[in-house]
Amino acid sequence: MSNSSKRSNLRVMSAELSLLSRPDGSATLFQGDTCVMSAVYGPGEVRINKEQIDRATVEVIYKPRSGLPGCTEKSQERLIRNTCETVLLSSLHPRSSVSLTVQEMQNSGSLLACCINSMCLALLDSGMSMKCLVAAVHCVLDFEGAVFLDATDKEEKGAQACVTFVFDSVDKNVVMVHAVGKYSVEQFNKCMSVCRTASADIFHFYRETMTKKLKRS
Amino acid sequence: MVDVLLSDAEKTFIIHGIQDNLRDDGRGCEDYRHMEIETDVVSSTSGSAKVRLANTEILVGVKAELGEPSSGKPDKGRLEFFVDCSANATPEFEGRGGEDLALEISNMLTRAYDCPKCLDLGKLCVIKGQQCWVLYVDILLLECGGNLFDAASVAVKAALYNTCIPTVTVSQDEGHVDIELSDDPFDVQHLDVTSAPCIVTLSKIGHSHVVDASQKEEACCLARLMMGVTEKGTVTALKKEGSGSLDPSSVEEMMETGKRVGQALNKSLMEVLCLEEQKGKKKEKTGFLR
Amino acid sequence: MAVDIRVAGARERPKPEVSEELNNLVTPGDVITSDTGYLRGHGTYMDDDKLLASVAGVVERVNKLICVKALRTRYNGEVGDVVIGRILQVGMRRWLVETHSKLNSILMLSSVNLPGGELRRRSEEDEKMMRMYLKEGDLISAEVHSVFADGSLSLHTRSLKYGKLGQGTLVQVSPSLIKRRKTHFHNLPCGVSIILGNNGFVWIYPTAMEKTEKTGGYETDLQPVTSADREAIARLRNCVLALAHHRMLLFDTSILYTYEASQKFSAKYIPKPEVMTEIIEIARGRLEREGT
Amino acid sequence: MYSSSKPAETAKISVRAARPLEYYRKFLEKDVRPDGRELGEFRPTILNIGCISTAEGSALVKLGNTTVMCGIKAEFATPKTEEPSNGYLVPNVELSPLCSPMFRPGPPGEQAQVLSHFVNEVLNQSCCVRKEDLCIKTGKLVWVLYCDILCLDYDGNAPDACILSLLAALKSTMLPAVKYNEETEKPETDSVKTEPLHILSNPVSSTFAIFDDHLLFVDPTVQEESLATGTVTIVTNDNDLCLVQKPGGSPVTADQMNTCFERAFSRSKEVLRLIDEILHSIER
Amino acid sequence: MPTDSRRIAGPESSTNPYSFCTEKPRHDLLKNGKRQDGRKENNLRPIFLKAGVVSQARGSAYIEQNETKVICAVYGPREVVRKEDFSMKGLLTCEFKFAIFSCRERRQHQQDIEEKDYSVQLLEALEPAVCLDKFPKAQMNIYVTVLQNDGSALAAAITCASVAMADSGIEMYDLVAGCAVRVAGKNLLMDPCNQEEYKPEDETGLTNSGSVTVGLMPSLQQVSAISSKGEIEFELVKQAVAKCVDVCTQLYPVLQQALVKSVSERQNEEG
Repeated sequence: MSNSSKRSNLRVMSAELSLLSRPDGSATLFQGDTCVMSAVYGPGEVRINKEQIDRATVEVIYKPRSGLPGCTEKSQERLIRNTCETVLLSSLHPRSSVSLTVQEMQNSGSLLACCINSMCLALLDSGMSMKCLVAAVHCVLDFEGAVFLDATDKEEKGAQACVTFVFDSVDKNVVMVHAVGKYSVEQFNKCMSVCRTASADIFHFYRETMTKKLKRS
Repeated sequence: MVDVLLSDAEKTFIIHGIQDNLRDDGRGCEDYRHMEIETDVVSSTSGSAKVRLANTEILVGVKAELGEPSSGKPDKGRLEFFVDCSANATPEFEGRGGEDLALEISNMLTRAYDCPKCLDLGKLCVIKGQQCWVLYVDILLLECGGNLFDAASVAVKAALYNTCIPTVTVSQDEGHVDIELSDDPFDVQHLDVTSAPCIVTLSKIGHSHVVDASQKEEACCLARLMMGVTEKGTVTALKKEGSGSLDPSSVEEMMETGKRVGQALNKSLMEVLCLEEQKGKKKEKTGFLR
Repeated sequence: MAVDIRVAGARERPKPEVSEELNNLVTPGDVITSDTGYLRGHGTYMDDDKLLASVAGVVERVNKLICVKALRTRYNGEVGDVVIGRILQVGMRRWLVETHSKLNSILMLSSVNLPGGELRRRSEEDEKMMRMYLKEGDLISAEVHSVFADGSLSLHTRSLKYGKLGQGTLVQVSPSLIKRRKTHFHNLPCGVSIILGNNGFVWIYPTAMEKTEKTGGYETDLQPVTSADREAIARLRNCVLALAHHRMLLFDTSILYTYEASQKFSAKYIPKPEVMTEIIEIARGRLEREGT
Repeated sequence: MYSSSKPAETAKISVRAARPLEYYRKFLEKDVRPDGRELGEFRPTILNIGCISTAEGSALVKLGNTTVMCGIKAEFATPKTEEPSNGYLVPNVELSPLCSPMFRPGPPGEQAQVLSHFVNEVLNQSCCVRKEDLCIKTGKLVWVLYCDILCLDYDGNAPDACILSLLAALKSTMLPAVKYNEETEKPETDSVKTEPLHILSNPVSSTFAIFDDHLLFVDPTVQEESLATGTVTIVTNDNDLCLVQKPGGSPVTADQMNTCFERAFSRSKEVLRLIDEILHSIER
Repeated sequence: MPTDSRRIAGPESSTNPYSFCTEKPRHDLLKNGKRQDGRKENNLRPIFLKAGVVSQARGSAYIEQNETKVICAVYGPREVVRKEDFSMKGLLTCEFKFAIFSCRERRQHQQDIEEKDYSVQLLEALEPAVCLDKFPKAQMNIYVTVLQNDGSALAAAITCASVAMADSGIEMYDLVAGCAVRVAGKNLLMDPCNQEEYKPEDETGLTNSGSVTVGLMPSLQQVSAISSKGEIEFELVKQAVAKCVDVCTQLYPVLQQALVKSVSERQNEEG
C-alpha cells in the first residue's frame, strides 16, 4: 500500500462558503474525501427556558449521514458545542441564541476534525464575533508508534490510538482533545507536537478561503 | 377518574344524603343502578359483550389467537387486557388523556384475574411451552357515567362467558407437529367463568360508603376501595384508590359490604348470562342502539 | 342491597309512535320552500332563491319568518332568559360561567348583588374577595343581561331571586325541552322547588332553603336536608330525567303530573326504562286530556 | 418562590450561594478549596463491592457526596455473524431525577448519553475484558454483560465515579458455569458453580477542572463544575493512557497537560490499591 | 421493542441464564414453624433506615430489609412546569423504578406496567399524609429506586418515601409505614422475602394464596394504602389487613428514630 508510509501532511482541503441562502453563515468543507456541511443561525430569538442573562445560548445539532443520532453523536455534538462556546464571544449577545447545524456528508476519516473546522469556517462566514480561530487536527498512532496525520477511515480501523486536537490561533494551546486507544504519555506528546505544527496549515487555509470569498464579492 | 365540578353545597347535599341512606337518585347505599347487558354484539370477535350501567357504557371484545405461552407458565394460555378510552366518551380522553385511567383499569383487571383458580387457563394450552391460546380482551369505554371499574369487570366476565374457542387437534409425527383448527362453527370450546371475579368499588363518602357511585358521587369521594370478588366470596384483588385515607375499622366494614355485594353481583350476572344463552339464536338483538 | 341486571333484549320496546311533528322534519339541504316571499330565520340558508334547511329539525313558521328548530343544540341565549350556570374561573372583575352555550358566559362583578344592599360601590376589596363570594364549581341562577357580538352571554344576578344556589341537585337536559314560561321558578306542593333554566339546567332544591338577605346569599346553609324533602328531590330528579328521555317539554304542570304519576313506584325504580315509559304515558294522557 | 436550601442552614452558606465565584477565588488564593481540600486532592473515596446479590457483579462508589452504583447482569445472546466468538459489553449510565434536581424524568438527557458513550469508549479501548472470553459456543451462544451504572447522588465528577464503580463491579463479577448441550442445542446453567471474569487491565479515570482559565484542580464537586471554565478527563490504563478528553473550554498548555498526567497516574495507583484491599476483605 | 437510540444498544434479544438451570430448587414456605431464613411467621427482617442520604435532594431516605434495598429522594416544592396542572392544591408526583440489576430477571430502562402500577399506589399511599393545600401551584416530586428486590419492595418503598418526605421538611399530617404479608393456606408470613412472595405462575391451585400490602399512618391510625394479589378467603384477608395494621404501628418508632438521627446529625454539622 502506498499510504502505509508515515504521512506528515494533511489531505487536500477545499471549502465553499455561503452555499446556503437561509442561514446567516454556512460552509462546506472537504478534507480529502471527508465532507461536512455546517450552517449557523443567529444571534436570534431564544426559547425562554434556555435563556441565559449574561450570554448567548449556543446550540449545536449534529446530524449523522443516516439513522437517528445516538450516544456517539451526542458526544460529538457536545465536543463541537463546547469548542464553539470557547471561541465565540457569546457575552456580546446576551439573551439570544446561536444555533449551529453540522451535517455529516461523507466520512472517510478524521470526521470530528472536519466537523470542527467546517464549523469554524461557518462562523467566519456568518461574521460572528470570535475570540480567536480554532483548527482541529486528527492523527492516528499505528502499532509501531508511527504517527499518521489526518487519517483515512481505513487507517483509523487498524490504529493503536486515535487522537484529535483543537488548537487556538493565538497561543496554539490545546482547546479540545479527544484521544482514545492505548498510548504512552510520550506518544501523546509526540502527536500533540505533530498536530500543532499541522494546525498552521489549517489556519493558512482559513485565510485563503476568506480571501477567495472577499475577491468574489 | 373523569372529574366533574361540584359546588360545596352540592357535595354537602350528596354527603348528607348518603348518611341518610338516600342518595340523590333515590337509591340506598348498597344499590346498583339498573344494568343492561348484551353478549355477542361484535361478530368479528371470539366473544363480546356490552354493558350499560345508567350512563356508563362499556364494550368488551375477546379475540383468541394462537401464540407462545409466557416463560413462567409454559402449560397455560394467556389473558391480556387492553383498555381504550374513546374520546367520544369525554374530550378529556383525546390524545393521551385517557392513558392513565386505561392503565389503571387494565392493571386492576389483570390483578383480579391473576389467580390460578379464576379462569382455567390450563385448558388454553395447545402444546406445552410452544403454543397456546392468547385471549386478547379489549375494553372500550364508550361513555363515562361513574363506576367504570365495576362495569368493565362485569362486561369482561360476560364477554369471556360468550367466548368460543375453536377446537384444535394436534398431530405429531417424527417430531413434526401439526396444529389443525376445526372450521366447524359449532365445534368450539367454552370457558368456565363461574369463579371469575367481578370488581366492586366502594366509595367512602362522608362517614359512610356506597357501591356504584355516580360521577357526582365520585367527585365527593376521597378514597375508594376496589375489590375483586368471586362468587364464593374470596378476594382476588384489593386496592385503595384516591387521595384520602381510611380508618382500619371502615376498611373492614367496606370489605364486608364488598364481599356481600360482590357475591350478589356475580350471582345475578351468571343468572342473566345463562338466561340469555338459553334463548340462543332466537334472542332479539338490540346492538348499539338504546 | 339490590343488584339489577338483565339482558338488553329483555326490555319491551314500544313501537315508535308517529307524531305529526315528524312531517315537518327536515335535514340539511332540504328545500323548505322556493317561494321568495318568506324571511330567512335560524337554521336555514338561501341558495338560488330557494330556502334550504341547514340543521336537522322541525320547521317552524311565524307569519313570514321560517326557522328550523334543531332537535338538539347548545343553548342560544336571549336577553331576559333565566339560566343556571356553574362558575368555571374567577378572573379580573368577572367570573366565567358555564351555561352550555357555545362560548362561556360572563358574570361581571358589577352585575351581582353584594352583601350590604343594592347601592354599593365595587371597591378593590370586593375584587380581592371575589373568590369568597363565588368560587370555581359554584352554581348560580341568573338572567341573561346582554348578548355580545360573538354570541357569548353577559349575565346578571341583580335581583333577590337570583344568586348563588345552595343544597340541591342539578339535572342537565337539552335546552329545547324547556318550555318558555312567564316564570321559571316554581314552588311545588311537595315541599320542593324547581328552577327551570332556559339553558337546560334544572335545579331542584328544598323550598325551606330560603336565602338570608343579610349576607347577600353568599353563605349557604349546610344543615342536613330532611329525609322527606330529600326523597321528594330524588323523585323529582328522576321524573325530570324521564321526561327528558321521552323528549317531553318541561314546565310546572308536566313535571307535577309526572311526579304524581310516579307515586306508585319507589323513587329509585323510576330510571328503569319500562317504569319510565309507564309514568310518562300516564302524565302525557293527563296533559292531553286537560289540553295544556 | 421557594428557596432550595434546607431551613436550618446558616447565613454563611447564603454568602457562598450568592457570590460563588468570589467565594472560591478567596479560597483558591491560598491554594485550598472551600471544603478544605488541596487542589490535587480527591474527596474521600468509599468503595463497597458485591453489595447487590441479584447482580452478577456490583459495586457502590462514594466520592465525597457523589454516589454511583454499578450492577452487572449477565445474559445469553447469539453473537453477531461478523464476530461469531465475541460477547457483548453494554454499558449505560443513568442520571436519574433521583440524584439531582438538574435531571428530569424520561429518556436519558445529553449528559447521560455523553457519559454512556464515555464509559463505552473506555470499556472498549482499554480492553479490560476480552470479548472472546465471553464466548460460550462460537457462532451460537455468548455472554452479554449489561453494565448499568446508576447515579444515586450527583455532586460532581461522575466520570471518575462511573469508571471506578465499573472496574470494581467487573472485578467482582462471577458468571455461572455453563455447558452447551450439543444435542438439544441449548445451554445448561449450573445454579451453584460460578467462575470469575478475567480482568486484563485497570482503567482509572481522573477529572480536572480548569478554574479562571489557568488553575487546575482535581475531582470537582457540582458547584465547582458549574464554575469551571473547562475540564480535562484522563483515563489511565495501568502504565498507559487510554483516553484523554478535554471537551473544549479554556485552552491549556502542554505543561499543564503533563501535570495532569502525573496526577492521574498517581491516582490510578491509589485507586487500584483501594480496590485490592476491599476485594481481599471480602474474600476473607 | 423500538430501539432506544439514546442508550448504548446491546444484542437484539438476550435470555436469562437461570431459566436454563438444570434443576430448579423447590422450597417449602414453612418447616416446623420456621421459614427458610429461620424466621417465625410473625417476625420481620431487621430494618435499617437512614434519612438524608442524597446530598442534592431536599429530602431523602434509604431503607434496607436484609436484601431489599430501596432509596428515595424528594424534590420540591418547585414551580409546576405544565400550565394545565395549576391548582390551589400542591401536586405530588411519584416515580417508582426497579434498578435494572435489582431482580433475578433483568429489568428494562423504561418504566414497565408493574412499575407504573407501583408508582400510582405509592402516590396514593403518601397523598393523604402530605399537607398539599399548603403548597398551591407547586409540585413535589418523589423518586424511588429499588436497588435490590428481595420481596416486600412496595411496602419498603412506602416507608422509605414517607421518611424522605418528612426529611425534606415538607409539612405532613403523619408518616406512613408500609408492611406486606404473604398468605399461604392458613399461614400469614409477615414481611415476605423474594422466595416467599406470591407468584401466580408457581401456584398449584392452592386456594388462599396471595399477598397483601398495607400503608398506615400510625399516629392517625388511618390506612392510606391497601392492595392485594392472589385469591384469598375473605376472613383471611381481614386477618391479614389487621395484622399489617398492627405491624405498621409497631414500625412507627423506627421511622421516628431515623428522622431524629438525621436531624441531630445535621445540627452537629452546622453547630
